[in-house]
Amino acid sequence: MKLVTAIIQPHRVDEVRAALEAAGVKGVTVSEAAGYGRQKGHTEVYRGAEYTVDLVPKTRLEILVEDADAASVSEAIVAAAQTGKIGDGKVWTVPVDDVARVRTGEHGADAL
Amino acid sequence: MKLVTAIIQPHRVDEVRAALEAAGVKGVTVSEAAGYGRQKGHTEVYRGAEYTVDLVPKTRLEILVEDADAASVSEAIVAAAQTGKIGDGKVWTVPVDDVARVRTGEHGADAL
Amino acid sequence: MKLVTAIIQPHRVDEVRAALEAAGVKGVTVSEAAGYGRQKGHTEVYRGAEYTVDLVPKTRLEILVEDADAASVSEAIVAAAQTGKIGDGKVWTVPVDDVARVRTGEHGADAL
Amino acid sequence: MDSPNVAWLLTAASLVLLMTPGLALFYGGMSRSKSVLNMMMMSFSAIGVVGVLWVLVGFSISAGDTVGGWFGNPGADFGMASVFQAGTEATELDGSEFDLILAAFGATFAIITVALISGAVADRMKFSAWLIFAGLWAVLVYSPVSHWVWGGGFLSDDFLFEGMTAPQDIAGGTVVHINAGVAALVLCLLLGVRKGFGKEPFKPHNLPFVMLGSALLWFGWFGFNSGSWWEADVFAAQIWLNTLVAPAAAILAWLLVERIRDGKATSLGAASGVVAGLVAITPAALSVSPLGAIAIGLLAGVASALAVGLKYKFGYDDSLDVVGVHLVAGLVGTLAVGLFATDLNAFGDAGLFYGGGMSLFVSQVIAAVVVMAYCAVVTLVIGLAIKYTIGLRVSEDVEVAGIDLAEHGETAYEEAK
Amino acid sequence: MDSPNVAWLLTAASLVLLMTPGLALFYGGMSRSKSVLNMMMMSFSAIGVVGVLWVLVGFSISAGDTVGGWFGNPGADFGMASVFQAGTEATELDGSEFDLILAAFGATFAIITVALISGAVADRMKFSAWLIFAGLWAVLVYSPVSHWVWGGGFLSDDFLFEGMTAPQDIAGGTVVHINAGVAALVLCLLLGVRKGFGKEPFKPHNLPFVMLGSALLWFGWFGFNSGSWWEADVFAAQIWLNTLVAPAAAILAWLLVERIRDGKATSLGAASGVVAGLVAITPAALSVSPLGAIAIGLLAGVASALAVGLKYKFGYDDSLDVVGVHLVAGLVGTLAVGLFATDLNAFGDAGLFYGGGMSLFVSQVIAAVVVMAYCAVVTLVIGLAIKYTIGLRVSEDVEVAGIDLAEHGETAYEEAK
Amino acid sequence: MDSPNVAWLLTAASLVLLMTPGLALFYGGMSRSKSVLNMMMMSFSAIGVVGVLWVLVGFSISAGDTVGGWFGNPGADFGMASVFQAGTEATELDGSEFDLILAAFGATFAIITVALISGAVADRMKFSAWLIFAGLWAVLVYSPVSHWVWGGGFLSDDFLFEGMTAPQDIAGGTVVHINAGVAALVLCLLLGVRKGFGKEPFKPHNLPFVMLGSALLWFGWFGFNSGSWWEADVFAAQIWLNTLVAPAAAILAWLLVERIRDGKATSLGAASGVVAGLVAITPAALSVSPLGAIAIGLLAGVASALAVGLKYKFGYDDSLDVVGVHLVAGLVGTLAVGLFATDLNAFGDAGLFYGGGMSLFVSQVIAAVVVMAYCAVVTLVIGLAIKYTIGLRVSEDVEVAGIDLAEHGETAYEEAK
Ligand SMILES: Nc1ncnc2c1ncn2[C@@H]1O[C@H](COP(=O)(O)OP(=O)(O)O)[C@@H](O)[C@H]1O
Ligand SMILES: Nc1ncnc2c1ncn2[C@@H]1O[C@H](COP(=O)(O)OP(=O)(O)O)[C@@H](O)[C@H]1O
Ligand SMILES: Nc1ncnc2c1ncn2[C@@H]1O[C@H](COP(=O)(O)OP(=O)(O)O)[C@@H](O)[C@H]1O
Repeated sequence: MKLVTAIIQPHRVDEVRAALEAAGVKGVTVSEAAGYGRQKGHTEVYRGAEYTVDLVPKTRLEILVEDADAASVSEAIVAAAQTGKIGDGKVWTVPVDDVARVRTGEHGADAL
Repeated sequence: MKLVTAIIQPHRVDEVRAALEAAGVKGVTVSEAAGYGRQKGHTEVYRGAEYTVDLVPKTRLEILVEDADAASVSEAIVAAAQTGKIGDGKVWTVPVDDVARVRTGEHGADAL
Repeated sequence: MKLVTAIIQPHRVDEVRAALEAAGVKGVTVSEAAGYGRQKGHTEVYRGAEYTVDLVPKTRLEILVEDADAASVSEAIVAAAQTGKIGDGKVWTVPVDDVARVRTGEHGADAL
Repeated sequence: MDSPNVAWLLTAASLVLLMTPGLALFYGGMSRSKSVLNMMMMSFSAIGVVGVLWVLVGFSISAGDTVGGWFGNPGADFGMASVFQAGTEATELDGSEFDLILAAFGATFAIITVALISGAVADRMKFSAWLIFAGLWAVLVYSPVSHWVWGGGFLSDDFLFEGMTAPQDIAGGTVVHINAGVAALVLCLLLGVRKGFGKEPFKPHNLPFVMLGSALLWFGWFGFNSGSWWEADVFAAQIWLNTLVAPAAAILAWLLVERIRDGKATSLGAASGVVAGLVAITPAALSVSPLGAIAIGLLAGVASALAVGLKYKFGYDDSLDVVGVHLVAGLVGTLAVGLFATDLNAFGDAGLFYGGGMSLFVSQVIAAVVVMAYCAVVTLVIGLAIKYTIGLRVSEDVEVAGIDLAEHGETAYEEAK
Repeated sequence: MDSPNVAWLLTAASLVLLMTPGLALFYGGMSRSKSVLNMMMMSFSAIGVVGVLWVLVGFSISAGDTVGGWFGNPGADFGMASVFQAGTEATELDGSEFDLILAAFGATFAIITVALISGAVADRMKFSAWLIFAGLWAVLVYSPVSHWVWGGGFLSDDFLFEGMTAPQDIAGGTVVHINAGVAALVLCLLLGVRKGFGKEPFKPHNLPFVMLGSALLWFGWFGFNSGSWWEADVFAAQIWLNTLVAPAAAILAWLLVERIRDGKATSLGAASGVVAGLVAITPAALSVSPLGAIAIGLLAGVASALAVGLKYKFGYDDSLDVVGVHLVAGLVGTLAVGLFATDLNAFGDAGLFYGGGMSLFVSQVIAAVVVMAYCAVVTLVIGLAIKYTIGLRVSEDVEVAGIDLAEHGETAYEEAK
Repeated sequence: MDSPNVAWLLTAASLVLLMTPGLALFYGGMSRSKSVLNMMMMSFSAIGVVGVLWVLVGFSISAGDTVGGWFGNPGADFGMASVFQAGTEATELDGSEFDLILAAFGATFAIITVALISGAVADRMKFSAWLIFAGLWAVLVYSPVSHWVWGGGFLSDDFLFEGMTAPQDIAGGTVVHINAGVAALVLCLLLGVRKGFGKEPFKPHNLPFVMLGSALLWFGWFGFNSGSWWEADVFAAQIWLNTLVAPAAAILAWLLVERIRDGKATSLGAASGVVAGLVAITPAALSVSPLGAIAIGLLAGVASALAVGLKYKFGYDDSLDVVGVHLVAGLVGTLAVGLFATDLNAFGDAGLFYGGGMSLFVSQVIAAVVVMAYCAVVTLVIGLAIKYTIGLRVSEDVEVAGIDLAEHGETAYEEAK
């Protein structure tokens, strides 16, 4: 099994979720993050002095998938999250040894 | 080494922590998350119009363990977090190449 | 490719970021976490009764790097985040199958 | 003016000034966290812009010698010079004092009326456009309309109502609430809907702020309504009591509508009920008995609770329900005077249910319609003028990222570090 | 009533009304973030329910012609019809006016007393059960007890204290605080403890709200205490000064207890000290000197700071310490009058330390005990009646997930999006 | 004192007391979330410490029989015993009443002045050191200086200004704002800068709190300024109006400076503008016309908006800009009286622009300089004494982890669980 992790623009979450549903993914875990990268942050002025805020808010999605689906799920996310502007984010895939569903104790593909 | 990640119901954190301690785990990293899945969210009414909130709050636990402990730690979490209701969450295990302890720079099992 | 994850003290973020830039890392994803471990939390008194708060706030950094850079990036983080006090945190490295840049759809090292 | 009345009016004026920051909190809590500052700034800047303009010309337009009933001569008391001089030169308590505290009191009404409008334009109006709008509207709409109703102008019995039953509006159902409600409707139509309108709920980011804001409004409203009688006597007490029980009843009514329609009674509903009840009792507080006030509160609570959903049906983005609450409950209150005004009423004429026949009701309708018509036309002209010069609206990018950062360079909340 | 007194009472009544939303914030900040709205809604709905009921029958039960000293005839002034008519028909300032502003003032006391109780039932009481409880308790407990103490009823020198030293209670140590504190204790015993009680700290989710809430309470309390004298004169000034220094001293006392016992002086302690000091000076403010007020503040601060821990010992879940603060400090203040009342006292009788002997103290004890007994019994009956019909408590699932979502369909805070 | 004036002063004193919690919110919102409670606790504890000390000796030092013009005899009215006795024994309205309400009113001024200082020492002062500082400063600096200006002491025309034009300071430009501003400067120099000063922005963690805090300050300030005239008459009305329009103008001025210099007009700027305008009009409100008030508001807004940046240049960590706002705007207002005081002025002498020549201006300068010098010296002595005994500052570890947890054992906000 694989774990696909995506860091995307917060305002693309709904589009990505829709794409994942279309791709047959049944569950997703979502969390807040922030990133540095090519995308520049913004400057704020406080009491006449300027400061740069370079952490940009992002959303992290984590999706457990069967090996065979990893590539297509990853592509689906890229397609749905893309705006073409710097800062659109990253999607990466990591190998997973095992997955368990807490409710039932099932393992492997059944646990997804 | 392995990284065991668990997505559980927020109100089961204390039970899981106790189980981990019993299993000899010395450290855990905890963060907030939210999930979609089989579990349905709730509907909210705002100004007479209904909206579905389908992200359900979850807690993420990350535990670095030696290879040999991965399965038992994972089972301990499942046992402690289980309520039997939909939405209890997932536990997965990922291979880890290397771990370092920041304070000392130690590597490998010594760093846990 | 590798994913280097670091759990560090929140007030060392700026130092670590500087070290990563020096090491040629171009992007980082940051999120909030909290940890249990050897480091003790603090006690709070509420209405005359004492409670222990043992979750300590931490910051998580995630950095995707080429295989060859994993060790040096990990060392750079350890060096920059170290204060020598208990609770400085952990850095671990996980193998990554694939990375994509959302903006362009590029894969692999180009996507970093 | 007598010293006890001055004592009360100093208090009342302070209370009314507090309403505008209270409104800022009420509206700010209802906004999303990325636009709360801009929302609050529309109220704070209204205090700045309208406060200064009131001293310069607003007071004179509102209370100066009438120019054919249409407006007071703006030059008559530029900078409040004569009211100030007359007041401070008086060596003993006489009529001149009256003017200075009342002139000050009037400023707070002008300010809050302008600020009320801002709820309809959340998240998307240029701050510069707002500042200009606020100033022009205060001078061209609020000041003349207050002259008509309270300055012996067009809507007094010297002019339109000569020989008719004079309309009753103790504290500004027409001048303040109907006026602001109509302006809100026109302005949000000119601005267009927000990205996501009707799809996303745009839920309040901080409901305790909304509740606290509604409480500060209520607290201030006692000064607003009871202060409008200018004397600390039994009629002020009557107004006070009605200003307590009408919103109390409106809370219950709003929660009941929600309970029946949606299954749950919400805190947003309670806070909105407070405001709807306050708006409705504003014109009526001196005209009705406590039981009449309860009836008006119940009517307003039901009417506004139902009305706030209309924007989704008709597609105007009255973001924080200025139309649904201020226009609707303002009309409910203004018209209800024609029904519930008692024969013990300090104004004189009773309403339909107290044996006064239809004539008061008809006058109330006429006053409401005149104000609505004038306000709609002039607001439209001001809004269009701004739209086609500097523009009314920020870009979509700014709207998505949050107007606070783009227009004010700030974010409302800073995480722990 | 004289115009200056009306001026002050209009203000005082406004101040007291603000106390209930202030309390909502004080209690709301102490709640967890998943139940803050429900907590605030208990206060807001108390304004709705009790405000309307006061006009209908509460005022009449409290101030109407006495029925054997037990309560005023509820039909005597249903809907406040006669007090309204008498007031508005008066053409000059006379006694009738007195009634209308005081009738209005009284409503705000009934409201806050009911709202105070809600702190004991945080996180777990059905909203529908609360609404019914609030209405019944206001009519069956608050209104008669206020009749006994302030309406010339059972606890006046026409009845129980005939021929004895009359108890002194300027602003409601018995009627408001002891009364609410006992009701809180009974109700939380009926409800049972929250899941996790004694194990989890249930810490306040927003301490700045708690502090701001305590400040709004203090601000309003000046109207509560000084307004209860009904005249704007030197005695009102005395009350005002005592209402300043008793809580000031109580802050210091509470912080000192914490410093000694726990090592740290907390902001929750400071805010709680404010309220404890205010509660204790409520019955005493007209009876004691500023130095007496400081002494009472210190006593109340120490007593309540120690008392809030008792719930863990005895196992009653008085969630936000209504018993520890209102009942305990209410008793401290009520009894302290018997000790510290000076011989310059407008009521007449001095306390033990000022040469008045024990008789005033004894009367204070009797008044407190009578109110406690009546309140305990009637609250128990009301509570049991609700428990065995619609039920008092939400399910455990709702408690864990948060009562705001289940009962009101809302969450207090919305993250940035 | 007449009953109407008592009615107004009861209100005014309540309003001024509210200013201190308002300030707590204003400052608390500007702090980081890990130190908001400590910041608010400095204000709350000031109420406790100074409130009690005022009753014990402060009032007597301020208003007691003068000892050579330097201070009132602290034993003259220890515990306010005689003012209390004189007041309550009076059977009719006479001068004695006057004293009790004014003595109470005075307490609120002492409290807020001390609390103002705390903004300069955010995040790093030991709480115990603050408590001691607050008490000593109230007794050794505030009380004597208020005696000089308002108690017929050194800065009255019985002493320094004998035969000269008396300085005009209706509500405390010198006693309150210049005094607090200088103390803030001295104390923050003694404490040293915070870790990260000049590198990190230390941004406000909750700007809605800052705005609400500024609004509560403004609301309370009406009592502060208008109450200082002691009578509810036309001059109180004049003060009220000026207290409205000066801050209104200052908001506009501050926003304009920001717009020009930084490109964006901020909410922090608007809230700061409110305070700067209020500070500047404090000494001037009875001396100037509404147009004069607008001018002073504009000047203060510009001056303070520019001055808040100076700390980065000169390297003193005036954390929340007490110097930039209170000292600078306090000086602007105090000196502006010498220019803008009209000839209709209740004090008598006109300023330079109204034909009064330079003499009033000179007196204003002298009064300001004397207060600054005395305050600087005595604050330095107090500060050094604490520094070299128990120490002024927490450890760097505490500063980094957050002073709330270390000094109060609390965190302001609790996440949902
Ligand atoms: N090497 C990296 N490791 C982890 N996260 C990264 C890395 N580079 C970028 N990111 C994440 O991706 C986000 C977008 O990256 P950025 O370089 O700004 O734009 P783009 O991916 O469009 O070139 C960053 O905000 C960060 O969260
Ligand atoms: N494929 C998945 N990948 C990542 N997280 C998942 C996945 N499926 C479920 N989850 C997480 O597990 C939680 C519980 O899943 P859900 O399907 O609701 O219940 P259950 O696991 O009991 O069947 C979700 O809220 C989500 O956080
Ligand atoms: N086994 C583990 N798995 C995951 N995270 C861990 C583990 N042990 C420690 N941590 C994280 O590292 C942090 C520091 O660990 P701790 O034991 O307190 O100090 P140190 O690493 O200096 O010995 C913890 O707060 C936790 O977030």
